[in-house]
Amino acid sequence: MSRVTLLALQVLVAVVFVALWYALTTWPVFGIVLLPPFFFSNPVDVVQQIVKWFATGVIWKHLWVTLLESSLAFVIGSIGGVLVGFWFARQPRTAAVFDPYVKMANALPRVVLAPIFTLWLGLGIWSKVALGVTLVFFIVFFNVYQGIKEVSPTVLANARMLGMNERQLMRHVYWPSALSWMFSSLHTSVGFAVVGAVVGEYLGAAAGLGYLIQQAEGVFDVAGVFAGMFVLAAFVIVIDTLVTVVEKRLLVWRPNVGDAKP
Amino acid sequence: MSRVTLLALQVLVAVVFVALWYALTTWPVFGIVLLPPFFFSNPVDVVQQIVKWFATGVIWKHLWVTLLESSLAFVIGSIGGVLVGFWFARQPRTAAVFDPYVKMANALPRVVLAPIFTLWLGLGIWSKVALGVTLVFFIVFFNVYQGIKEVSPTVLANARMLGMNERQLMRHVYWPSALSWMFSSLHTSVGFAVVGAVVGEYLGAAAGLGYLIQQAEGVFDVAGVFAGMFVLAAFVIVIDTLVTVVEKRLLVWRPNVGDAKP
Amino acid sequence: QTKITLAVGGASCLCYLPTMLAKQLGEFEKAGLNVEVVDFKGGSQSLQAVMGGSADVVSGYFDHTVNLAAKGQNLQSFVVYDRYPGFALVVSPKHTATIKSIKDLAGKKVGVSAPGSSTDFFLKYMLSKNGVDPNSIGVIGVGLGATAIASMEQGEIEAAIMLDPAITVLAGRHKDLKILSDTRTAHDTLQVFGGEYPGGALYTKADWIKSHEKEVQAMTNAIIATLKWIHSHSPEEIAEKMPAELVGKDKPGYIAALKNTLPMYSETGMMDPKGAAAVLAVFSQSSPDVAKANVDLSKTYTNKYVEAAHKK
Amino acid sequence: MATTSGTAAGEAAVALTDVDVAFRLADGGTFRAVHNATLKLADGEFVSIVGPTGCGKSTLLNIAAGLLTPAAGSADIFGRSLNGLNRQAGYLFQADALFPWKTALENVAIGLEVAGVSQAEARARAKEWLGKVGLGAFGDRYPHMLSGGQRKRVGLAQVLIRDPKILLMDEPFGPLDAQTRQIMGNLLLDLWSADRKAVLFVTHDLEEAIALSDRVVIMSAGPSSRVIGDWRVNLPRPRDIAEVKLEPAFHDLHRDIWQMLKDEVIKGYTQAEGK
Amino acid sequence: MATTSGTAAGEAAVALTDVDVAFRLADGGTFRAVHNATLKLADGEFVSIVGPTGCGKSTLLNIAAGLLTPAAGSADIFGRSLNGLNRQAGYLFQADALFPWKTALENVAIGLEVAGVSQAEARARAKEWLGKVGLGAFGDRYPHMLSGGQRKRVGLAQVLIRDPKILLMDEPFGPLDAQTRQIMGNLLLDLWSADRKAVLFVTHDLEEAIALSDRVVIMSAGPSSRVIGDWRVNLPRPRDIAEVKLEPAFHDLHRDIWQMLKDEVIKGYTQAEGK
Ligand SMILES: Nc1ncnc2c1ncn2[C@@H]1O[C@H](COP(=O)(O)OP(=O)(O)OP(=O)(O)O)[C@@H](O)[C@H]1O
Ligand SMILES: Nc1ncnc2c1ncn2[C@@H]1O[C@H](COP(=O)(O)OP(=O)(O)OP(=O)(O)O)[C@@H](O)[C@H]1O
Ligand SMILES: [Mg+2]
Ligand SMILES: [Mg+2]
Repeated sequence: MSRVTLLALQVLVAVVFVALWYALTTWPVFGIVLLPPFFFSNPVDVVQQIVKWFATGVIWKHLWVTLLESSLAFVIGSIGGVLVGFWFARQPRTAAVFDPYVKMANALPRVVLAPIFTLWLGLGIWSKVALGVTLVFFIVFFNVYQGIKEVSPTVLANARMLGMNERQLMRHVYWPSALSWMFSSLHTSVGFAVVGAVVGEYLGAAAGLGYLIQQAEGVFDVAGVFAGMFVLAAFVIVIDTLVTVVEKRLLVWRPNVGDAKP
Repeated sequence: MSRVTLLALQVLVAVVFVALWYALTTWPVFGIVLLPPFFFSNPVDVVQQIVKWFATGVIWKHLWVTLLESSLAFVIGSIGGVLVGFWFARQPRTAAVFDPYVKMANALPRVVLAPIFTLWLGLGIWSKVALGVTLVFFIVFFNVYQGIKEVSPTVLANARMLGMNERQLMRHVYWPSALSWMFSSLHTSVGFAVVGAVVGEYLGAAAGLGYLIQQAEGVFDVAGVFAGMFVLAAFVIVIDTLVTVVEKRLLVWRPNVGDAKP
Repeated sequence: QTKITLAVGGASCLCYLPTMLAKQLGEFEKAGLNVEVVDFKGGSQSLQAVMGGSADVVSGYFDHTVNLAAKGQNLQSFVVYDRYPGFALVVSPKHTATIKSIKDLAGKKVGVSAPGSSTDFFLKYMLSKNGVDPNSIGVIGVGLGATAIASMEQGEIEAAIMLDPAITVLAGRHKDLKILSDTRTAHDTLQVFGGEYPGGALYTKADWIKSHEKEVQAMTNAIIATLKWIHSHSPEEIAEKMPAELVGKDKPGYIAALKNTLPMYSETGMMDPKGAAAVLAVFSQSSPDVAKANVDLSKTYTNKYVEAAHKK
Repeated sequence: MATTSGTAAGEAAVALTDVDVAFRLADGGTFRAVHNATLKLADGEFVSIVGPTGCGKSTLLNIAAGLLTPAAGSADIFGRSLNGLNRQAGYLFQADALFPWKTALENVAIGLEVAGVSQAEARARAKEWLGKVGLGAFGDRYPHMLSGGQRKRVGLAQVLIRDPKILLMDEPFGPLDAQTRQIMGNLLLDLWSADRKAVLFVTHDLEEAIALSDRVVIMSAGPSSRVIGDWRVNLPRPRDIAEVKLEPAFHDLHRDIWQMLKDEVIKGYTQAEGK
Repeated sequence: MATTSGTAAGEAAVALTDVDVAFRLADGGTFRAVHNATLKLADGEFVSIVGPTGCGKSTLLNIAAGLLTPAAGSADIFGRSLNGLNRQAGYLFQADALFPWKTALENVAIGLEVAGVSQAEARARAKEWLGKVGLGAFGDRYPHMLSGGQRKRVGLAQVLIRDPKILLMDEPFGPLDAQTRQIMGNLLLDLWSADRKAVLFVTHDLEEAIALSDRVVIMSAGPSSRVIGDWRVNLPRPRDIAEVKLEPAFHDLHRDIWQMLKDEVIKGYTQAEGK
C-alpha cells in the first residue's frame, strides 16, 4: 500500500466517522435522535470551536501547558519505569519482596491521590505531572521488567562468557533486548501521560486542555468538550509519531516484519 | 530464598512502611509534622476503619460490586484487546489505516467520557465497566499487537511450510508466542480494571469501593479514604495472584529464568 | 410505590442536606415513593444523568436550570430548599495579612470548585459588584473537598469560594480564618443579591414534571415536611439522623458546620421570584451567551406544587 | 491446497530458471546473492547442492519453498509458476525452527494435525516417527531440553511425517555424529525409494551428497553465485550409505567434484576477504 | 576478573572429576545426562570430545564454562574449584549466540571493548579478525543477514579475538564446507601453537578431531553418559590438516576409534528407542 493510498484511506475513515456523527446527531432515526446533541454536540459546532480557538490564539497557552506536563510525565515516568524495571529484573530478591507492593500501588485510583499531590506539589504543573507519572511508570515498568526476563538465554550466556560485568550486560544485552518491549509500552504510555495531565488539570488547574474541557463541561458546552478532546488527540498523534521515529532508528537490526526469510 | 524468608521480608517492608507512616503523622520533625494527619490520617485510624467495615459487614456489598465491575472490565477489555490485537497484526493494511485512530482513542481522558457512558449504559455497573474496559483494552491491545509481530521469523516460516492456514497459525504460533507479552500486560491491566471501576464509582454511583471513598472524602474522613484504598489494593493482589497462577500453567514450556543453560 | 432515581452532585455538601435527610427520615416512603439516591462527583454530572434519562430528578443548584434555559433546554425546579446559596469567599490562611477586602483580590489567584461552575459565576459577580475586573484574576479549579483545603493551606491561591462543610473544617484548623463574604447568612445574601437567592432545589425536565405530577407532588411534600422537621429540631438531633458516612468521624465539627448552615435552609420551599432574577443577573454578568438568550425565568421554576403542599 | 494430480511424467518438480536474488542491506545498498542460477529437479529425483559457505544454497531452497521471491527469473513447481508458498514441499530449515511451546511429540504431530488428522492418530504416528529418529524416550521434552542433534532430528521427523511430494532439506544431518548420519541417511533413502519424492538436499559433506543423490550440483562462491557444476551419480540403487562409499566409481566421482569445489572455495574466500 | 598467574606447570587447565548432571524435567522427574564423567585437560593441550548425539558433550562444556553446576563431582580450573563463571575461558556455543542487535563487526569487537580496549582499536582488530575468517566484506551486516556458516564464523572470531587461556568450542565448524573447515582448522592450530591454549573441542567429524588434537576423548551414549575412551594422537606437530590425514598412523587411529564409536552409537540408538 503506497503512502498516498494509506493517507487517502485514513482520511476516508475520518470522513465516514464525521459524516455518521453528523447524521446521527442531526436526523432522527425512527423518531429519536440516536446521539442527542446535548451529549454529542455535532461536527460543525466542534470544528467552529476549534477554529475559533486557533484563530483567537487562546488555545496555544493551554496546549503548551498540557504539552509540558505530558512530556514531563512521559519522560519521568518512562525513565523511572525503565530504571526500576532494570533494577527489579537484576535483583530477583528485591523484586520478589516488593512485587506485591508494586502491584498494590498500580491499583490505587489516581484520582483519589489528587489532593495529596496538590498538598505536596501545589496547584502548578507538578501535581499534574505526578498524576501522569503514576500512570506511565507502571506501564513502562511492567514491560521493561518482562522484556529483560525475556532475553534469550543463549545470548545472555554468551555475553557473560565474553566477560561482561553487570553494567555491560545492561548496556549490551538487556537494554537492546528490552527495547522492543519498551517501545510497545511507550506507545501506550504516551496516551496515558496525556490522560494523566488532562485529568490532573480537570481536577484543579488554571490552564491546560483539561481546564478548557472542564470549563466547557461546567457550562454544558459539549462542543467545547469535544473540541478539547480532538485537539488533545491530534496532539497525541504528534508525540506518538516522534516515538515511532526514534523506535525505527533504534531497532534497525531487526528483520523486517514482511521478511519471511528464515 | 525460601518462601518463609520471602514472606518475612515482605511483612518487614509493610511494617517499616506503617511505622514510618505512623511516626511521620504523629511526631513532629523540627517542629512540623511531615505528613499532616488531616491529609494522611494515621495507621491506627485506618486499621480501625477497616476492622469496623469488616466487623459490621458493610464492606461486603461494596466489595462485591467493585469486584464484579472490575472483573467484567478486565475480562471484556482483555478479550477485546486480544481480538483486535490479533486482527490488526494479521491485517497490516487495516492496522495501518486505523493506527492513528487507535492512538487517538487511547489518549482520550476517560473521566470526560463518564457522562456519555452514563447516558448509554445507565447508572448501574455497566457504565463503570465501560470505563475500566477503555483502560484495559488499550494496554492489552498494544502488547498483543507487538507480541504477534515479535514471532520468530523462522518458526513462522516453518509453521507456514507445515501447511498451517491463518486460523491454525493463530492457534499454534501467534497465540503461544504472544502469551508472555499478554501476561505482562495483564498484570498492568488488573490494576487498571480496578482503577476504572473505582473511578467510575467515584464519579457517580450508589455502591462500590469508589463510592465509599468518595463519601469519606466528602466529609474529610481521610482514614476512610485510605482504608478504602488499602482494601482495594489487597483485593488487586488477590486477582493478580490468580493471573500469575494461570500464567505459570500456560508458560511451562519456557526455560526457567535462572536456567543459564544455553 | 413508584421508583424514582434522584441524582445528587456530592451528597456530603451540607447544601444538599434536606434531600439526604428526607431519605433518612423516610419522608419519601411516607409520600409513597421509592427513591434511590445516586451520588455524583459534581452538579453538572448529576444534571447530565437526568438529561440522558438515567436519573429522574436532580437535587442541585437552581442556577443550572437558568443556564440550560439559555441553551434551549427546558428544565424546571419545583421545590427550593436552600434560600441562600451558601457560598463563602474565604481568604487563604497564608494571606490573611494582605487580603483585607474583595478589592485586594485584583490580579490575584482565586479558587473555585470548577471553572464554569456556580462558584465561578458567583465569584465573578462579586468581583464586578466590588469594582474588580473579573478578567484580571486567575481562576483555578480546586474542587470542594480536601484539594480545596490543601490549596488554601498551601497558600498558592489567595482566596477561594468554598461551601460547607469545608468552610467549617478550614475554620476549625485556622481560628483567625477571614471570610470576605458569607452567603450562608441572610445578611450577606441580602447585601449581595438584594433578596433571597435560591441554592439547592429539586428540578428536572419540564415534560417529566408534566407527565409525573403525582410523583412531583409527593416529592415536594416530602421535602417540605423535611424542612419543617429541620427547623423544629436542633443541629445535634439532625446530625443524629444523618447517615454515618455523611457525618464522618468528626461529629462535633459536623454539628458546628450544621449550626452555621441552618439559617440557609428554606422554611417554605417557595421560589422567591426576586431570587430567580438575581440568578439570571449573576449569569448574565459573566456569560454573554446567557445574557443574549432572553431567558423566560417563569419557565424555569414553578411554585404550583409547593403551594399545593401547603394547602393540605 | 492446490494439488496438481496430472503432472506429466517429464515435468520438473522444481525448476528454477535464471533466478536472481538481491537482498536489501541496512545501509540502503543491495547484495546480489544469486545471479542467473538455474536448477531443475525432476519428479522423483534426489539432488544434492554443495557449495562454499555463504554461496546461496539456503537462498535457493527458500525460493523453491516460495518463502523468497526472486528478483528475476522464474520458479516453477510441477510446471506451474510458483506464486506464494509451495504447498507441496516440506522444508527442514537450517536454523532451529521447532515450536518452543510444544513438546517433541507435539512438534512432530502438528504437521498431521494441521492436515486434519485426528489428534489421537497424529500423536500415535508421531510417536512412531520419534522412534525412527531415535528419540522414542524424548517425546515429552520441550525443545530447550534437547541437545542440538536431538532438536534437528525432531525437525526431521516433523517434516517427514507429512510425507510431502517435494523435500527441501538444509543440512539436515549437520549436528549429528557420523554414525547417526548414516542411520538417518538410510532412513531418508528408504522413504524416498518407497514413493520417489523429489528431494533437494543441501550438505557440506560431499561423500554424503554422492552417496545419497542422483545428481550433485555445485554452486560457485558468492556473491552472484550460480550453479557451475552438475554431476550425475551413476551408482546402483538401492544403496546402503556405508557400502556405497567403498565402490571405485564413488571415489572417482568424489575426487573430480572435490577438485572443483576446492578451487571454488578458495576463490570465494579470497573474494570475500578482498572486497 | 580473577587471573591466576601462578599456575603450576603440571596443573590441569580443566579438571572435571566424577561429575554428575541431572536435569529437572517438566513433569517433575529428572534426567541424568552425565554420570561419573571424568575429564582432564592439561594446560596447552588440545582435546577433542567425540560421542553420539545427545550424549552430553555440550553439557560437559557448560560445566567447564561454569554455566552449569554439577550435582556431584568437582570442576577445577587451573587447580581452583570453579565457583560461578569460568572467567578464563572463551566459549563458542553450539547454538546461535550472536547479539542480533549488533553488526558482525560490533559482535566481534565487543569482546575486546568489554575488556576495556578503546572502541577504535577494538574495531580495527575486529576488522582484521573478520578478514581471517573470510568475512572482511560482511562487517556491517546484522546476524539475520548472514548465512548459517557466516554466523558461525563471526562467533568464532568473537571468541578468538579475546585470546582466552581456555577455549571451549562446541562444533565450531559444523555448518562449514569441508574446504572452509580446513582453513578454519589451520587458523585455530596456528593460534593454538602460538601460545598453547588449552582447547576443548567438540566435533562429530572424527577425522577433524584426530587431525587437530593431542587427545581424542570418546563419550558413551546417554543417558548417564561418561567418558569411555581416551586416545592419544601421536602425530607430529606442526600439522597441516589436509596433509596429516595422509599419514598411516592417522588411519590406524581413525579405524580404532571409529570402531568403538560405532558400537556406542548403535547402543545409544537402541537404548533411546527402547526406553
Ligand atoms: N537477509 C539478508 N540480507 C542480506 N544478505 C543476505 C541475507 N540473507 C542471506 N544473505 C547473504 O546471501 C548469501 C547467501 O546466503 P545463504 O544463506 O543462501 O548461504 P548458504 O549457501 O546457505 O550458506 P551456509 O552454507 O553458510 O548456510 C550470503 O552471502 C549471505 O550473507
Ligand atoms: N535443560 C535440559 N533439560 C533436560 N534434559 C536436557 C537438558 N539439556 C540437555 N538435556 C539432555 O541431556 C543430554 C545431553 O545433552 P547435550 O546437549 O550435552 O548433548 P550433546 O552431546 O551436546 O548432543 P549434540 O551432539 O546433539 O549436541 C541429552 O539427552 C539432552 O536431551
Ligand atoms: Mg545455509
Ligand atoms: Mg551439543
